[in-house]
Order: sequence, then C-alpha cells, then structure tokens
Amino acid sequence: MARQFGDVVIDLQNISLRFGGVKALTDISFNVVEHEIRAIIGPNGAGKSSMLNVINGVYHPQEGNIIFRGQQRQKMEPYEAASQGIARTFQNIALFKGMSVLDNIMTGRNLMMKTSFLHHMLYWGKAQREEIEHRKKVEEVIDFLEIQSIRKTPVGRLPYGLQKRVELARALAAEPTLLLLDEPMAGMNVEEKQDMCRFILDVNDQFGTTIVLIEHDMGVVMDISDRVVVLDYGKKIGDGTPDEVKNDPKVIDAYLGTSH
Amino acid sequence: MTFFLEVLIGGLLSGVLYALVALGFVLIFKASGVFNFAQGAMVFFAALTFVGFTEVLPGWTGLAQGTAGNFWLAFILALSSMIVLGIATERVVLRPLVNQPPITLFMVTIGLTFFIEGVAQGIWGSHVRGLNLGIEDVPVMFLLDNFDMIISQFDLIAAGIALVLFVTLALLFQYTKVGRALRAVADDHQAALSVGIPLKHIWAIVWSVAGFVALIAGLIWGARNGVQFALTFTALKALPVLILGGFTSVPGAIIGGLIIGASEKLAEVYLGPFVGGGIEGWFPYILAMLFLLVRPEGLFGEKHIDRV
Amino acid sequence: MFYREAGQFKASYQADSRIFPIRQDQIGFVALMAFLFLVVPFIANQYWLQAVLIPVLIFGLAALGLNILTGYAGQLSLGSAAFMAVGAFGTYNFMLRIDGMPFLVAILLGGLCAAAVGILFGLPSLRIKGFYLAVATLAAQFFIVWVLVKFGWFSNYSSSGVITAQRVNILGIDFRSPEMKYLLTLTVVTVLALLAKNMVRSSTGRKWMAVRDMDVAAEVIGIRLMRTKLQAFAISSFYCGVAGALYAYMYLGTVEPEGFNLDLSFKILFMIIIGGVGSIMGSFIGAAFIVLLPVLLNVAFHGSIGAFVPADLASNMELIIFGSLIIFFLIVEPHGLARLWQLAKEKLRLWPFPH
Amino acid sequence: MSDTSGQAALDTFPRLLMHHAAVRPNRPAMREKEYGIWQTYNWAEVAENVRAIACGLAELGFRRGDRLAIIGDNRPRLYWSVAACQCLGGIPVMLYQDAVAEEMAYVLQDAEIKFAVVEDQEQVDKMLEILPDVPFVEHIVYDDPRGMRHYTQTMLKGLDELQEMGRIHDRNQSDFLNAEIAKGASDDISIMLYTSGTTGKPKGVCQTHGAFIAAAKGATEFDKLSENEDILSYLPMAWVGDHLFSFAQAMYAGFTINCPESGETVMTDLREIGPTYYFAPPRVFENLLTTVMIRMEDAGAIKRKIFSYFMGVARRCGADILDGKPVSGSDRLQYWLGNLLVYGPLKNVLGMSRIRVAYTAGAAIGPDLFRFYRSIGINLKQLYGQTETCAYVCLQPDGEIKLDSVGKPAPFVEVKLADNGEILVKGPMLLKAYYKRPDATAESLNEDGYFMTGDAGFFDEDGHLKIIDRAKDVGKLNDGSMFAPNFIENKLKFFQHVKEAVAFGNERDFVTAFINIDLEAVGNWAERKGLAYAGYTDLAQQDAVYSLIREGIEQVNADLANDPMMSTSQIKRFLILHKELDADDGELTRTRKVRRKFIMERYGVLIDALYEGKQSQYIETEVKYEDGRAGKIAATLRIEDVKTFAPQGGKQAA
Repeated sequence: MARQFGDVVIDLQNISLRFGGVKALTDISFNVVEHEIRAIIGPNGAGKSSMLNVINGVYHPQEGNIIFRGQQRQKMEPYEAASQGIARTFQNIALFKGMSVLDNIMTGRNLMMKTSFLHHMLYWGKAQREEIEHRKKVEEVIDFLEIQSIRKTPVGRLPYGLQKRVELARALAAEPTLLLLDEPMAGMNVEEKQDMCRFILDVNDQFGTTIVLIEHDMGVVMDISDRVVVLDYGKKIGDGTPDEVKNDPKVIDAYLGTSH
Repeated sequence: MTFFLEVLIGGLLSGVLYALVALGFVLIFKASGVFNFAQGAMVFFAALTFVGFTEVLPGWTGLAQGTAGNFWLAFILALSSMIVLGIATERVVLRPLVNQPPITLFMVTIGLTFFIEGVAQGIWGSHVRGLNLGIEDVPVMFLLDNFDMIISQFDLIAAGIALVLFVTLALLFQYTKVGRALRAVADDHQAALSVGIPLKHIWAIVWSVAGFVALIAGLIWGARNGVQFALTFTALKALPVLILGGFTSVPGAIIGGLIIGASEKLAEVYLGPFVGGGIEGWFPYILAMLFLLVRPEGLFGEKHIDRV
Repeated sequence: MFYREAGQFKASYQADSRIFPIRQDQIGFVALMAFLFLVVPFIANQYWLQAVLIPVLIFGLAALGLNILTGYAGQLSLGSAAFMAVGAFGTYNFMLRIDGMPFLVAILLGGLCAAAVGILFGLPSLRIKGFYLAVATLAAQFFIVWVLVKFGWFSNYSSSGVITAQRVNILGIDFRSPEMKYLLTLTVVTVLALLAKNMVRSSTGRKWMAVRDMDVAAEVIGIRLMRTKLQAFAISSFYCGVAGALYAYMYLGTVEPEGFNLDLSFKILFMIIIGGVGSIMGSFIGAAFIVLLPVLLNVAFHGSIGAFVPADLASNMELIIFGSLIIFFLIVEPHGLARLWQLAKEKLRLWPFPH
Repeated sequence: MSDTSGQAALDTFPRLLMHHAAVRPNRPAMREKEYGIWQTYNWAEVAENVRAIACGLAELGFRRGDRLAIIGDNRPRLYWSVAACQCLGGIPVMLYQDAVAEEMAYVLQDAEIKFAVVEDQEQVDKMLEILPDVPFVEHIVYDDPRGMRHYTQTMLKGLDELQEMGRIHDRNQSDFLNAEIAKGASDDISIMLYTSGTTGKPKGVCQTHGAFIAAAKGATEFDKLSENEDILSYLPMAWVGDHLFSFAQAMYAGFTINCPESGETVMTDLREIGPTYYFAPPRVFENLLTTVMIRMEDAGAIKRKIFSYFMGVARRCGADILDGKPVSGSDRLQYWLGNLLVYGPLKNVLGMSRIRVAYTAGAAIGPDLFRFYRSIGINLKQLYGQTETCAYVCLQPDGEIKLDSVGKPAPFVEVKLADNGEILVKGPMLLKAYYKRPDATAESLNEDGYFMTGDAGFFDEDGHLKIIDRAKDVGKLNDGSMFAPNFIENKLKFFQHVKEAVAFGNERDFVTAFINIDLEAVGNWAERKGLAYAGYTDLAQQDAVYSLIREGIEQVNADLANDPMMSTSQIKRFLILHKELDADDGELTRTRKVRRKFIMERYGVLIDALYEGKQSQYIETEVKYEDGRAGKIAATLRIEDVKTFAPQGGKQAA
C-alpha cells in the first residue's frame, strides 16, 4: 500500500508549558506531516493530553513556536483552531449529554452553517435548506461509522464504546484536515478496539485526514501509526517510526522504569 | 474628615454583620459544595423562633419576658430548632442530590428559602416584632464627646460579638478533631472519604454550626431592624460579599464584608445624592460584578483550571 | 395507547425534522390551537380570561425567555423580572413619545431594549459561571428597578414610577375587552413560542445546548462561547421584555417598577423548574401551575380544609407548597412536568409494553 | 418512457417495468431506509436506473442468455440489477448472501457465471477468494464502494460507474435496450433460484417470465392486491418467497417494496413502514410472539391482567370476527374494547397495524402461534409452494382459514394426489428445467407433466390440502405403522422451549428424538427460576431443563395418542443435543430445514445409544465458528425416557 505523505502540517518548536510552578511540557519539538498517523505515547502524566491541548489552542505554551501550515501561529483560541480544520476527541468523553446522537454530530458542522438565528427563527426556507444539506453530510458520517441504529438516541443512554464513536463522528462531521484523538480506544473491549482501529485507518485513507493520536495500547499504536513521539515527564524521549521507537533504549528504559 | 470616618466606621461595623451572614454561606459551601441561598431564610427563621419562644415561654414556665432565664431558655430552644432544621435539610434535601450539578443545589436552596419562610411565619405569625437584647442603639458617648463622631453603641457591641464568634470558630476549626476533618473535607471530598472521614456526619455538624451562626446574625439584625420578613434579605447583602471574598474563604468573607459595608455606606453618602439615593440595594452588586470581571475567582478564592 | 405510529415513515429530512414528528401529536396540537383561538374566547368568562388565561400566557412567555437562557444555554439568571420591566417601560415610552406608534412595533422595540440591557448584564457570563453568574444577575434585578424608580423620565414623571398602559389599537380594532386582550396575547405568545421552537431545533439551539452541556468541547468544535452566551442573553431578555410589555398592557394595565421585583424573578424561575428546564412546552405548563396553584389553595383553604388549619399557616401555605414543590421536583424529576408528560407519552407509545 | 413495444402483451418483467414507468411514473416503486430516511424511487426512476444498469452491463459485454450472479442483502440496486439482467435477456442467478465461499463457488461454477453484481466489500472479498475455482468470472460489479479504494483488480467495477457507462450508452443508442426488451419472450428464463437441496448438491431452478407472472397474477387477484400495498423486503433475495413477493408481485401489481436499513434495524423499520402486505416464515412470527410475551412479563400486574383478559377475549372470538362469522354482541363489544386497549396498540408496536394480508410459508406454523396473530385481527394466512412452483400452489382464501391446512389450490393450479399420497401439481408456474440437469428435470416431472413435490398430504372434506411430511421421509415402524418424522418434529417445535427437533423411528421399534432447546426462551425461563448456567451446552444438560422438555414431549405424546394414524409414533426416549444445529455445520439447510441424512451419519453414536437403552452417551463434535475457525464441543449427554399413552381409538381422522 503506497501512501503519499505531504508537507509538514504543524511544526511544534521548543514548546514549554507551565501551570503555576508545575512544568507540564518542557522544550518539546516535533512535527506532523500531511496524511500521516502520528502517535504520542508515554506513561500517565507524561503530558500527552497537554500536547494536544497546545495544538488546538486550549492551552497556550509559555515558550516555543507553533508553525501551522507554514505560518507562525499567534496565540490562538480553540474555536479558531476549529475554523482552521483542527478537530479532536477527548480522553474523558466530552459529548453534549442533553442531546441526541444526531444533534451532537450536527454541532460538529456548526462552523460550516452560515445562517443566523434570525433565519433559524423563521426556519422554513433558508435555514431548513441549510439544515437538510448538513444533515445529509452528517448522515454520511453516521453511515461511515455504522451508528445508524442509535441516530435518535440521547447520547447519555449509550454504552461507553458507542459514545466514543459518536465523539469521533462529531469530530469527523467538521471535515477536519487535522484530527486529534485523545485515547480513542481507552476502556474498550477487543472488538470495539478493532472497530475503532478500522475507522481510524479508514478516515485516514478515504479522506486523507492527518491524525495525531494518543493511545495506551502499544499494540494498536505500533499497528496503525506511521510515526511515534514518546513523552516522559513532559520531555520528549523518542521520535520515529514504530520500529525505531520500539528499539530505542531510552524508550525501553522509561517504559520498564514506570512499570508499563 | 470626622464625618468621613464616621461613615466609614459605621460602614465597617455593618460590614462585620454582612460578614457574619456570609460566614454561614462559606461554612456550608466549604463543607458540602452547596451554595445555600436559604441562609437568609435561616437567619429569619432563627430570629423569629427566638422571639416566638420568648413570647410563649412565660406562659409555660412563668419566667417573665426580659429576664435572663427566659432569654437563655429561648436561645437554647431556638438553637435546638436551628440544629434540627440544619440536620433535616441535610438529610431530606441535600443527601438525595449528592453529585448533582452545583446549580441544581443552588436552585434547591431557593426552594428551601420559600419553605423555611413559610414554615416560620406559619408557626409564629407574620407580624413584625421587636427584639430587645438589652443593648441601646445610642451613640457611644466617649466618641461623641471626644471626637464628635456618632458611632452606635449597638453596632459596636454587635461587631464585637461577631468578632468573638469568628475567632471562636477559627480556633475550633484549627484545633479540634472535627475542625480538622472539616478542613480535609473542604479540600477534597473524595480524599476525605477515602481516609475514613464520615462525610455525612461532617455535613450535619456544619449545617448545625451554620444554624448557630444564623441565630446570632438573626438576633443582632433582628434587634436592630425588628424581626420581620425582610431579615431574609440579609442573604442578599451577603452575596456580593461572597463574590468579592470568594465562596471558600473565611477571611475572604470578613474582608469582603468590611469592603462592601464601607463602600456601600460611602457610596450612599457621597454618590447617592447625585443619583437620587437608594443605591445601597445594587451598589455592592455592581461593585462585586466589576470585581469579578477582573478576578473571577474572588479575592481569596482558588484559581480553577479546566482539565480537558 | 392512542398512538398508531406504524406506517408513519419519513421519506424526507423535512418530514423527519418536523416539530411534531408523530401525526397524532400534530392533530392534537392543531386541535389545541383551534380550541384556544376559536372556542375559549366564547366560553371563558371574565375571571378566567383575566385572572388565569392571560397571566398564564404572559408568564409562560417570560418563563420561555428564562428557559432559553437557563434551560437551553445553561446560564442561570435571577433577574428575569427586571428584563420584563425594561420591556414594559420601553414599550410605554415608545408608545408615549412617538406619535402613532403601532403597538406591535412598540412591544418589539421594548423587547429589543430588554435585549440590549440583557447583553450588558450578560457580559459577566464570559468570565463567570454557575451561581457566581446567578448572583451577578441579581445586580441587574436591583439596578434596573432602582433606575426605573429613580429616574422619573422613564415613567413620564409619575409618582413612584407607576405607568398606566395606553390604549391598544391595531388596525382600528380596540383591544379593550378581555376577549380581545386574550386573543392578542395568545397570538403574540404563539408566534414567539413557535419562533423559539424553531431556534432551539436548529443550529442556534444546538450551540446553546452545547455550551450548556460542555463548554470546553463546544469551544473546541468551533463554537464561540462569548457570542453564543450573549446571544442567549439577548434573545432571552427579548422574550422577557415582550412578556413584560404584555404584562403591563394586557394584564395589569398599571404597573410600577417595584412590581418587577426579585419575587417575580423567582416565580419565573420556579415556573421553569416545575414546568421543565429546557422545554418550551414546560414553560407554559409551569406558568399554568404557578398561576393556578394559589387559586386552588385559596379555594381549598376557604372551603372545607380551612376550618382545620390555623389562619397563619393557611396564609403561608403558598410559600410552603412552592418551596416543597421546588425541592420535590429538583430531587425527583429535575426536568419537571414536561418530562413527566414526555414519559407518559413514551408509555402510551409503547403500550401495552412496559418498555 | 419510450415504450416501443406499444400494446405488446405484458408478458415479461422488463415490459411490466416499462409499463409501470409509463402509467404510474410517480408512484413509489421502492424505498430504502438509508441515511436516516426512506429514500424513495418512483417507477420512472427505477426504470431509468434499470436501463442504465442494463446498458452498462451490455457495454461490459453481457449478452442474451448470459447468467448474472446477484449476491447481497435486499438493496434496491440489486433488485434493479435483476430487472436489468432480464432486460438484456440474461438470467439472474440469486445467491444467498450469507453463503460461505465454497457454497458460492459451487453455484458460480454450476451456472458458469461470467458477471456478478454484489453488495459490498465483504462479498467482493469472498468472490476474490474463490476466484481460482471459478475461472469463468470476468466482471464483478459492487454496489457499495465503501472500502474498495485500494482494490486494483480490473475486473472490479463500481455500480455507479457501470450506470454512468450505461447512461452514455443509452443516450447514444437509445433503441438498443428497447430492442432487447422487445426480443424477450414469455417463456424465456427469467430467473435461476438454487434449491437449498436437502439432498445432494443444490440445483438451479429455471423459471420463466410466464411462470412467475402467472404466480404473481394469481396471487394478486386472489388477495385483491393493488398498487397501494407496501411490503417490507427483508428475506434473502435468493429465496423464492422473496422473489415472488418482493419482485414478481410488486412488478405485476405495481406496489411498493421497502428495504430495511440493516439487519439490526428490521424491527424498527417494520414499525416505521407499517406494511400492508407481509410475508415471513413462521420463525419470524414466532420470534415476534416470544418477544411480546417476554416484554409483557415485565409489565405491572394491572397491565398483565388487562392483557391476559383481552387475549382471552381474542382467543374466544377474534378469529371469528376476522373471518366474518357471527359473534355475539357482548363479545363484539369486548373485542372492540380489547382492540382499543390491547390489540391495536400491540399491532402498532409490532408494525402490523396496516396489514391487510400476511402470509407465512416455508415450514409448518404452530396452531397457537397462528391463532394468536389471527385473533388480534391480523389476516395471517398460509400458503404452500416450492421453488419449482414459484412458491405458488395452495393459498388460504379469506374467511376459510384452517389451522392445519395450507388452503385450496391457487388460481391456474391443478393439484392431485399420487397413490402413495404424494402431492402432484401442474400449472403455468412450473419450472422450465433444472439448469443443466435434464435427469433431475425428468425425474421431478411425471409423464403427465405434473411436478412431484415430494410432499405427502391429503385433501380434507372442504377441499383444503393438508401436508403431513416429505413423502420420502415418511417411513414405517417395525410394526408396520406409519412414521412421519416431520409431523412429529413440528409438533415438538410448536412447544416454545424447543427450537429444533429430529425424530427417528423408520425401521425401528419405537420413536426417539433429538431436541434443541430454544436458548432465549429456556434461558429466560431459567433466569426466572434462578438457575445459573454457562451457555447452551450447560443449560441443555440441566435436570430442570430435561424435565421441562419431558413435560412438553409428554403433551405431544398425549396429542399423538389421539390420532389413530400416529398413536404408535409416540416418543419413547429423547436427548437434548449439546450444540445447536447449525447451517454452517451442514446440519440445517440455509432455510433451516433439518438435513436428516447428514445428522443420522454425524450423530449415529447418539442414535445407537437411544435404541440401546443407555442412560448417557459421550460425544465430540466439530463445529465451525462465525469467524470461520473450527473447534470441538464435547459432552456426555443424558438420555431419558418419556411416558406414553394408550391410543384413543374413538376419534377418526378426517
């Protein structure tokens, strides 16, 4: 399978992040290229989630540069990141509990919906046309992730594994170019993990979406990612293809040392 | 200048009383995460129950109104009622709502406010009553003679009582077992549970202490303004104090109270005339709001980081 | 039990996103509307129209306003009455100061005034959440009422700020009789409720609910919190404002700023808690409940039960019952009567099966 | 629509299709639940799409007489492909979508398939896997492009692409397809359906346009079907029943077929569509009833009382009311109330409120089950037929429903009985031939042109046909009395805890049986009793379960004792099998019929144990799991005796 990688999508240079006196990330640099699946691994508390939060603007690093698509990025809010095509899922599911699956996924398209609340008030006409147009796209995502039978179910009633899938659906609905997945397979059984792996690969394959993913299951990471960054205590200790990383003595040390 | 000081000191003294009510909020919030809007109603309930008992006790015991025996007996009965009320609230209202979002707990205490008001008036009647603690609301002669300042003797003594209460509570929390447990609970509910601190037990104690504080506040406010429905609104006075001082900080409540009390009086006196007076109803709120925009966590509150 | 949904399939997204997707509900709704518009004016007496139906509709609208903010966008407000006051006084002044001002335009403008004030007092929501925000909205409550009392201009310099509603005349029709007032109120409320329903079922509503349910996630998918919250504040206040105008013009006739006090705000909050947080229908059910409860209590305590209950207790029964109901609903059914209705409906749809 | 055939007779399916497209272009022809709504295609659209596929196939080199394999779930585009193939004078060959690779390979080889239209990646993968065995296959067209991006084989083509090619072709040579349609004749073969073959390899049954149109016409007129019917198409397309109901009848009457979203959503989709015309094998009705009963058990006491009271009313008078027989006023009132409170809502929840006519066939249906549906006002009827007769031999007429008959001969059909009781049929719906099997064709048709169904049966006094068993299965016990295993097995299966049963007795002294318990029903029963169990094998060997099943068998025995012809067939000994009989293991056919011979070989040791009087027997069985792995199940099975009853001579059989 010949996959074509493109230019660097996002280049993180010497990123450091502190909360008060606590250093979450120290001088971390790595990049992500177009169409690849890039994994971030590391023991608990290594700063993996913080790294994703830096990429999509939830946290603002005190030091370092972020070059996004060739441009130095200024301090950016999460919604701006979203409007530039970055979507993500969360480690602890962050769905909108009071809404149905369908509505949750529809919110993923909010940036592409151009009508205002005045149109929505009147509904019939422009707003409805737009709603239907986006519903069609959302239905494609639903079909893609095979969650047709739960379309109208309130998300709160779904089992954990399906909630994760709905969250992925919401992110996909935004048609992102860069997708950040924070432990997409945590807490899933083997079958659910396999499904999720397949979906991640399919997304990457069919839409060419660049994916940055955090995952604990080493088997999964080694199977599906193109390159891996290893963090430990907020520092980068390894970077390379799965094989390179697997044989890196520093990485092995960190993992053995932390009883993983 | 003297006038300014007079206003300032008057403001600070009433600020101490605001702080007293705010203290009730802080205690409960710290221990159980509940923003107890009913604290004002508890003040009202306490004062009304006290007065009610002083009225009916002579018929039962023969101790005349105004005697020390009557006072203390009524005090004990009122305090017992507050404890019962506190524990009942914790049991019936809050326990079923454990782990609900804070906003739900807040709303439930609004309902509780109405309930307590209704019960208090239902039992003791709705008419305004006087409450005499035996302290005259007259200027302190010493200050009037020497500094030409009119400072109410009542306010001064009330502030003194409040301060004694603060100090006592502070000492209790610092040095008793229950106090330490309480502080542990305030820091982290889960952790406290895991080291075996009986959370529900602690909550019952805190609600009782809050009832006690409400009783003291009720007596002072009641003696000053009469025991009436309006006592409920002491809660409204305390809210800006809380915003300013933070919901979790006892010193915050005190300092917030002083700031609100002083600035409110000063604003009323110096700003009021330009806008037609009556601004003490909203001035503390606007002040607190402006303050919030700068420091959302309050003066002494802890900064909260959203974990994603 | 009475639902026969088999065969009601949806062949288009329009059909699938109807307000009432089930045919029986559509029929029920149309029948209800026909009853309210065509039958009620002829059978209801003065008392029912003026003391029950009109206030239910108006409070329902105000509760709907609060529900948009609290139930949908998740921002608690204790200042709804103040925004009603802005609407009422705004409308009054537009009617007073602009010659030939059409009433409907005046209430629209009054509502817009309320919306503007709503945005102003919604600003703290950008920094603070939950009950901090609730407390901040108290500032609006106290400040606005104070302004209306203190500045005579707003009430055309009447004593203690009392305003008397001008006569309402639309296209030559005088709205003086209770029937006409009822019909006008019903029309305005129906239209606004429909618009609100449309908003909450489209992207606007989804953004509100996203912010309500999980603001961090909402921001990450590109929802701008500030804009969304302020929009909710504005629209909510607009609804309260219009309700305030109707309150003055269609219900009381004369109002003073103090009439829009904290108690009224609480009452509206209670309506949504009992009726159903996050439900448009719930707003009206809650309003009906809160308006009718004192009436029922009155009847009860002046009737047979009154003899056994001390007078003091009887006169405070309303407070006790309100308080208990709030506590009851928050503990047992936080989504109020609307949810109970919904559950009953679910049961009926599944009948004879239990689930 | 360019119907150049003019007033030509509507004697082929392509002509029927073009006719509908011309006379009712805007009526819905097909719906498919996809992307959350029922995507609807009217007759004009269907015709246009069929043309596109047909021309696309022609472009690929598909010629008159070629066979086109069609494999997949019920999807509109697969139905269109059937029609498209017929337009070109080709022969659609329907395959079961859940067939394993080697079964598929056999059919593809047998039918010398060059072209195939398959549903999705899964089917493509299967095709590619068996490609070495089926050298004829030249083109595989897939409907759903999902996951197909990296398939580089040139023989693969998306249906979209094919249609695009076809549209261009149709535009350039608009006469081509009309001419092809005009070439079609009524006695051309319109379809090949493989019989699942209880014995030997499957045979391709060739049916003509004329045969299926006659069957469709007869059924349509018999039940007065109109273009307004809605039917849910969810049974395998390769089954003759689906082809008759969802294709031939819909094409004839012009009504709407509805394809569910997926296998899991059939029940919801059924409820949404609320079909007016419904067809399902008995097991579907049975599963539905089981769910109803299980769900009702969780209901509150009052609701259960209401339910059982009104079900009693329905049992008493429901069927009579449906049949238009006289019923007392009080019963009528109670039934009306029951309809309001129970039957109406129940039918609604099941999605059966709108049903005018429902049929069941393929196996015998339990009398209780049958009566239940009829009593709540669902006009459920039975029919009788085979793949070789377009599933069209006997139908139950409205108002003349007998629980144990399959009705009267359908219009145009002649039925007679051979001397040995075998049912012989003749009519326009008979097969033309078995594909490439003149021997088999000759064997199945007697010299008078009657098709020998292989079933044994008799007519009752009203002219209703009753089926006893497969003629060849009917055997004799050693005492010379008749032994009809199917008859016994069906009686056992009507018992809700029994899923499958296999009876033995031919040339033996007495009758014995293997039982498969119904895991869901018995599992539920065990849960209520508080019995713990770990899976099927464990549950099957529990004492309580044995006594539960024994009671059931005793009831059957009591029942058999009443029938003079069958009283000797009472079951003396039985065992509960350690595994569920499974089509994947070759024990059942794809239509879930027992493969008696295979089972007798496979479980010979058990049968011996039954007749040798052993109390238990150890057995080891190889099984195939869903993912294709093989494994072994071993167990020691208990064998138990059952009480039998003295024959009740008084009652005479009809």
